[in-house]
Amino acid sequence: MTLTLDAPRIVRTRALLQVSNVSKSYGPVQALRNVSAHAYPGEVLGIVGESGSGKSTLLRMMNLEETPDQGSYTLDLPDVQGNLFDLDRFARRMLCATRIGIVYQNPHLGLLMKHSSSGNVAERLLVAGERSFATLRAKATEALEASEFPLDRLDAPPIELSGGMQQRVQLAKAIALEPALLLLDEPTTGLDVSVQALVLDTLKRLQQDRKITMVIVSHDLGVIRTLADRVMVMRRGEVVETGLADQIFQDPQHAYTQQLVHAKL
Amino acid sequence: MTRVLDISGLTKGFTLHHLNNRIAAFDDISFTVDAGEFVLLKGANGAGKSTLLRTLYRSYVPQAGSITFQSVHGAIDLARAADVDIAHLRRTEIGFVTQFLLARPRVSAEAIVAEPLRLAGVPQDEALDQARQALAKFGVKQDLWRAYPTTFSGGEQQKVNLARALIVPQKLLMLDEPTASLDANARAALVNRLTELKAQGTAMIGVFHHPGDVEKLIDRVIDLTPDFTPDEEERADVAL
Amino acid sequence: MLTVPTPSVSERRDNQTFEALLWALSRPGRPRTLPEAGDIPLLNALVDRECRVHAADPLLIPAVLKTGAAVAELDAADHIFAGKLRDLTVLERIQLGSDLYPDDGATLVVHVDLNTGPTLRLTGPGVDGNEELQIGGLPDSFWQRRAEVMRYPTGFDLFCVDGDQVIGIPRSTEIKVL
Amino acid sequence: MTLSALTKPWEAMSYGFLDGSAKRELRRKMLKSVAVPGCQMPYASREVPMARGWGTGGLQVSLTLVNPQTRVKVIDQGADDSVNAASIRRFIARVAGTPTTMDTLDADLIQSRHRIPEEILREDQILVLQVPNPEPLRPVQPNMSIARQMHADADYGRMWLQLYEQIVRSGRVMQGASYPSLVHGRHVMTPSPIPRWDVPKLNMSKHLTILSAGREKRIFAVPPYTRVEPLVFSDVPYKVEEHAHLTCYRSGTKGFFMNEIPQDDSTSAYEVSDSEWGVKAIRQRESEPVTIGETWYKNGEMPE
Amino acid sequence: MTDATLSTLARADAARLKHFAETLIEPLGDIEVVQSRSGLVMLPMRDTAQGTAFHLGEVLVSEAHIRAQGRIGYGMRRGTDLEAAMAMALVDLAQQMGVSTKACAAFCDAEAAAQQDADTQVLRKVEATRVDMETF
Amino acid sequence: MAYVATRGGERAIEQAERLFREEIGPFDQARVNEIKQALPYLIDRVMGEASLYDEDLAALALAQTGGEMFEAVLLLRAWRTTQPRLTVASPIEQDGLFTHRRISAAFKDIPGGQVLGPTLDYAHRILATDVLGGATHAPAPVEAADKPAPAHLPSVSAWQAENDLVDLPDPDPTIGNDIPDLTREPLLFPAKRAHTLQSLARAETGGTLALGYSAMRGYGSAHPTVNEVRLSEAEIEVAHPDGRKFSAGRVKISQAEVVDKKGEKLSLGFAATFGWNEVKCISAATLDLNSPGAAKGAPTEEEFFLYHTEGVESSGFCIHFKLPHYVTFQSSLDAMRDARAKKAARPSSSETEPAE
Repeated sequence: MTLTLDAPRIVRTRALLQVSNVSKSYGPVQALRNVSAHAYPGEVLGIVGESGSGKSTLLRMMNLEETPDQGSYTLDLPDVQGNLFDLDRFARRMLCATRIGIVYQNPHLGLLMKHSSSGNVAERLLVAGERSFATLRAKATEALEASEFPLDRLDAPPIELSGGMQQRVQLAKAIALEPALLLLDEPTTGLDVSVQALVLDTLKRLQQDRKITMVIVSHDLGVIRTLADRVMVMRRGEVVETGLADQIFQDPQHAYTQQLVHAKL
Repeated sequence: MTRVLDISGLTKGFTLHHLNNRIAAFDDISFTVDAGEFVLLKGANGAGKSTLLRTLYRSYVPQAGSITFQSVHGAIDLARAADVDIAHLRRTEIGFVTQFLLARPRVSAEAIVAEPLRLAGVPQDEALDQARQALAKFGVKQDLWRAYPTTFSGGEQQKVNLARALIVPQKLLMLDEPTASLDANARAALVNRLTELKAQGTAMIGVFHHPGDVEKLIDRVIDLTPDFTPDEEERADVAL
Repeated sequence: MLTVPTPSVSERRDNQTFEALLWALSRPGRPRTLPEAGDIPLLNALVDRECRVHAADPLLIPAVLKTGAAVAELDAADHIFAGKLRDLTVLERIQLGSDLYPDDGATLVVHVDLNTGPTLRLTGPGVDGNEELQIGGLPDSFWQRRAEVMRYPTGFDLFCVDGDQVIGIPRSTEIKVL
Repeated sequence: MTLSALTKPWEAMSYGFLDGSAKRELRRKMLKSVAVPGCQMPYASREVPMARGWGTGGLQVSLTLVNPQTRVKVIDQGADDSVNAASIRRFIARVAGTPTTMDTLDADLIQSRHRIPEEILREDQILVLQVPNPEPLRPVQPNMSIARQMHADADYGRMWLQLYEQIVRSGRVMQGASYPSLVHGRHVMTPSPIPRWDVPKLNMSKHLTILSAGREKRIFAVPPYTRVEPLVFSDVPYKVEEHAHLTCYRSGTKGFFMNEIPQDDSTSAYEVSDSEWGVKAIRQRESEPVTIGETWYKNGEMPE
Repeated sequence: MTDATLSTLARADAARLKHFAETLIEPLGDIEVVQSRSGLVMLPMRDTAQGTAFHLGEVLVSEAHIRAQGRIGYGMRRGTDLEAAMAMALVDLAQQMGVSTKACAAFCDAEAAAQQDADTQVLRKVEATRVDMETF
Repeated sequence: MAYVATRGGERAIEQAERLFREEIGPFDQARVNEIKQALPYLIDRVMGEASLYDEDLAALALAQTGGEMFEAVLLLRAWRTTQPRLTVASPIEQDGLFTHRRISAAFKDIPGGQVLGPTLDYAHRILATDVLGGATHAPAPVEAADKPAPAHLPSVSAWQAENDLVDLPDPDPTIGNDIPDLTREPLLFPAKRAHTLQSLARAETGGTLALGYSAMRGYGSAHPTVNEVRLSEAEIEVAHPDGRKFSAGRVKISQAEVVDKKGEKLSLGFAATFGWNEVKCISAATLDLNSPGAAKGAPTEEEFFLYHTEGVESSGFCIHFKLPHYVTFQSSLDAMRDARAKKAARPSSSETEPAE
């Protein structure tokens, strides 16, 4: 009932991230069914949907932690070619280590809780081959500072930090190597509302300062509304609707999106 | 005059799935707007004025018709343009002004005003400089420039909002009741800024509760009555 | 409580064979002398009922069975006695192990003619600088194909046998044909 | 003819204690560990008449390698006369009839716990190191299956991170013995708990080193002429123990790894850890005929 | 199906078995001893939960393997009594070669009866520990 | 020789062993026989943990070590290494067991009945102190029933399967040399089920109980009910060179099956061992029942319990800490002293302050 959209005519740059026709089953459960997604350089793509909608599975695929049964994934970056799902473990690890950053909802997944915060950030640089202690220290400090992490806690282990601070360490780790793509999996879920706002603000700032392409997955529409340029709505492993963020929130087309938006409003 | 916008057969309605209901907003609207032209939308409360503005901005998706916009990249139909193109045009050529500021914690007034300039590629210092000038024009006191608007009164927030919304000269500007509850000084500043923009060739389409505020700017009035209205209250939120 | 046992003849032979093999594999390209010529000493020193063996020469099969090992196809064998190689089939089908278990890569025993054929330059662990030698009797492009099929640390390990002389070439050795 | 004449006498054990299949498995795994230097190869590891952790891994390798001509030296903590070394030496001689020696230069096979002798080993010698914990990743990843995957991936970020953490917390790398080292540029190994002093002796050495952990059932090797590089930051150099300036109070020798002997007056005396080296030094001092080999360290320095 | 005679011999009283077997050596003539040793038998069991066969452990046995005129006599019994295993092999060989057939049969029958009797004694005691569940 | 290094080690170890043996005194066949007859359950435990079945050798090992269990088990395990493996017997099947005891906690009565067999479960645990006063404790004779019990009893799970309460497995066709063998192959994870069960069969009783108990108390996800516990004798079925199958004798074994009642059907955990040792089997079966899906590092995770119930390895590692460690200790001391010196020489800054 709505008009079909044209192909881009003004913006001719290629999408940085392109996931095409991805499907994945776990036994009898189809987690993803023919899902496609893209994000342009510097764009923030929000993915919303209830738990079990497949949004986190999709994000894990973008982080090459999972491989779909079919479908392709490309990143438009120098030296990165072909379907990334075809890469072997080695190539995947190096790509993730150098070009993709991720912030998990559960900091235990992304952090070594008993190592120093700076060390957590340094680990990423170490994996990418940095071998100078002074450089590691300097770059880790810089990334933590950019994530608005208090530098007097530089070597405190995350286990001693608040949830908000832990997310900042994850964020610093994710951006330490200036990734081309930053993936955020429910980055503020479980945080106090006031802390949530601060973390979101840091993310927004980073996005604007560094023009990082981001994909953010959340069931919290407020988070998506604050950060996303474009929104993809998922349900039961399928994409039901995509559109500009304000359009999705103001004029949702699909019954499920309406239900989601109205429930929130 | 140079044509900026050519609207033809534009139709919009809302399907409310949970009510199993379809509500028409407007049907088969056609008109054009030229550069430097100011068009006032008129109609009874809820006649679809705001809906039309948002459809032109693509916060709402039209169901039929075309919105041909003369971009610097050539003519493009906003009803069908790809999301990425719309996003690009919003950063560079098409503006939308409301009375609401979407303030963000820990972002100063001057930074929030400078943001559209920065997104359009203006260097930080220059953008801040222009932002301060705009804030001054709208009567925001200097000691508030570096403060966070989240703590401001409604009126002050609105001034910051206008300064921000109007800082980048756009080719096409939608105005959705920007003067509501604005004090006289700020209203004057707004009219001044709109006059400036109009002189620079910005085409404007506006909805005003008190059209008298902008009377001198109006070139043409389009009456949308007696179209049926959707429930405006339910979708009062507006994009950045 | 007990007297010192003495090694039996076979015990002594297996021990000597292994000493030669270990020495040879630790010094790629440098020949070592086996206590007896041919495949049999290698078979007896290394193989038992826990192994799967492929023998190209049917005359070797009774000896394989005597060790208790199972006779296997090329791609299922952990020890391959390929004899004189006529083509490169063995390189296409040989088990190379995995990054997780590089030890699943097979051990390949081939018959060669030392001191004839192309000159090879060996580098890698066990080689002090580089080692040059001639190994003849292998199909053309054997060394090139070897390099292509292996990705360290996966790969296979090679013993080249010429009479009672053996040369060990582990997967870690890089070979340049001069 | 009687029943007892038909029946063979009951045989106590095979040569070298291990039965044939145990030896064959060890041979196969030794070859694979030479082929992939520094990579831990799983093996069955038989039970031998010694408690796990007391050198059963090293012992199985030695028992597989020896023949009645193999001259065996066994050291523990550098000493031939330490109780455990004496026990193992006695056991090998008892089940394999091997000659034994304490002189590093005379030995064909040296089984050692925690030390590498100070005299340079030759091409024809094999060093067997007993290893309690073969997994360098254990401090950062106690789960062995995950650790194995990390080796497969050459995923050693955590290993480096451990060094980073030590510098951050203590101002220096605190790793004492078992210094993690990269072998042939691919696998990180823990070179048994030898002191940092001994790790450079493994790099591009002439001899073959076989490392075996009986309890953990892993075997790995450093072939001759193989790169063994301790993990270090480019701007924080590798440091061996500061023993170069210490003098052995018994033998007077200097520039080697020392044992610290606490004294009654709360000071310390030092005694050279390589006991046979100390014995040779004393014999030389007393003008006895003694052959002294080249040492890895010269005046307390490891030449480049 | 298991061979009852061999099973009986494997459990037969060692002293009686050896004593009886001594009488067979003369009549059997030339005997080649192929194997006489102790060793281990892996004893697997089937898990009732998933059906997996796994090794419970090893049982120490003695083995005797003898040959005469192309026939194989074989003995395997628990324990280190190599002579008892040899005795079992001799009885087995004698039965195959038709040597002292009646005596062999009588010996085996007597041993089987003794074993059966012993089992019955055990099971009568076991039966005494059965709980009567019909309590009301 | 002008200089003789102190070679105290050799003499000391010799004398130390003598000192230990002096306390035990001489032992002979009579003592071995006495141990075998008087302590059958201890013999069973040694045989089970050594996974070597021979009462005489087990009794000898106990005599030789003065009853030091870990040493006795190690002696037997090590001795195994010298013996050739002759063959692999046919797998023991439950319905062929010569059963002495078979009970189930899941039902009041079961097909074949509740047969208590030999047990102290209901005994009053009162020390027979009058024996110390010179009395002889003579056990009252069993009043044997007129009829023998059936030698073979049906399994409880077979009845449950007929009633669709449990899925009975398809029998694993693996036999002989193809059955995975932990003593010849390294234990790798995820472990083959055959390795898991074999490892539990030879596990150390106390360690297995400790970890099993942790699962029973609530650190496991499933609460066990004893479906069936059996003490029995199994035939060692081997083959004559001419192919005839026969039993080379009987060995005592125990087995336990525990059951979890969550889900649509019952799920089973299983364990068995040489000798009669119910506590170990119930504990091990509980670990088996709880291992699927257990978290990494949890006591019910297979890697955790298999590594930590291996008595020879754990006891060996424990006592190896008595060995001199002065070289590694020296190496650490050097680092520690240097770090302290560095710290003293440097004003403390927040950047390098220890984080804890």
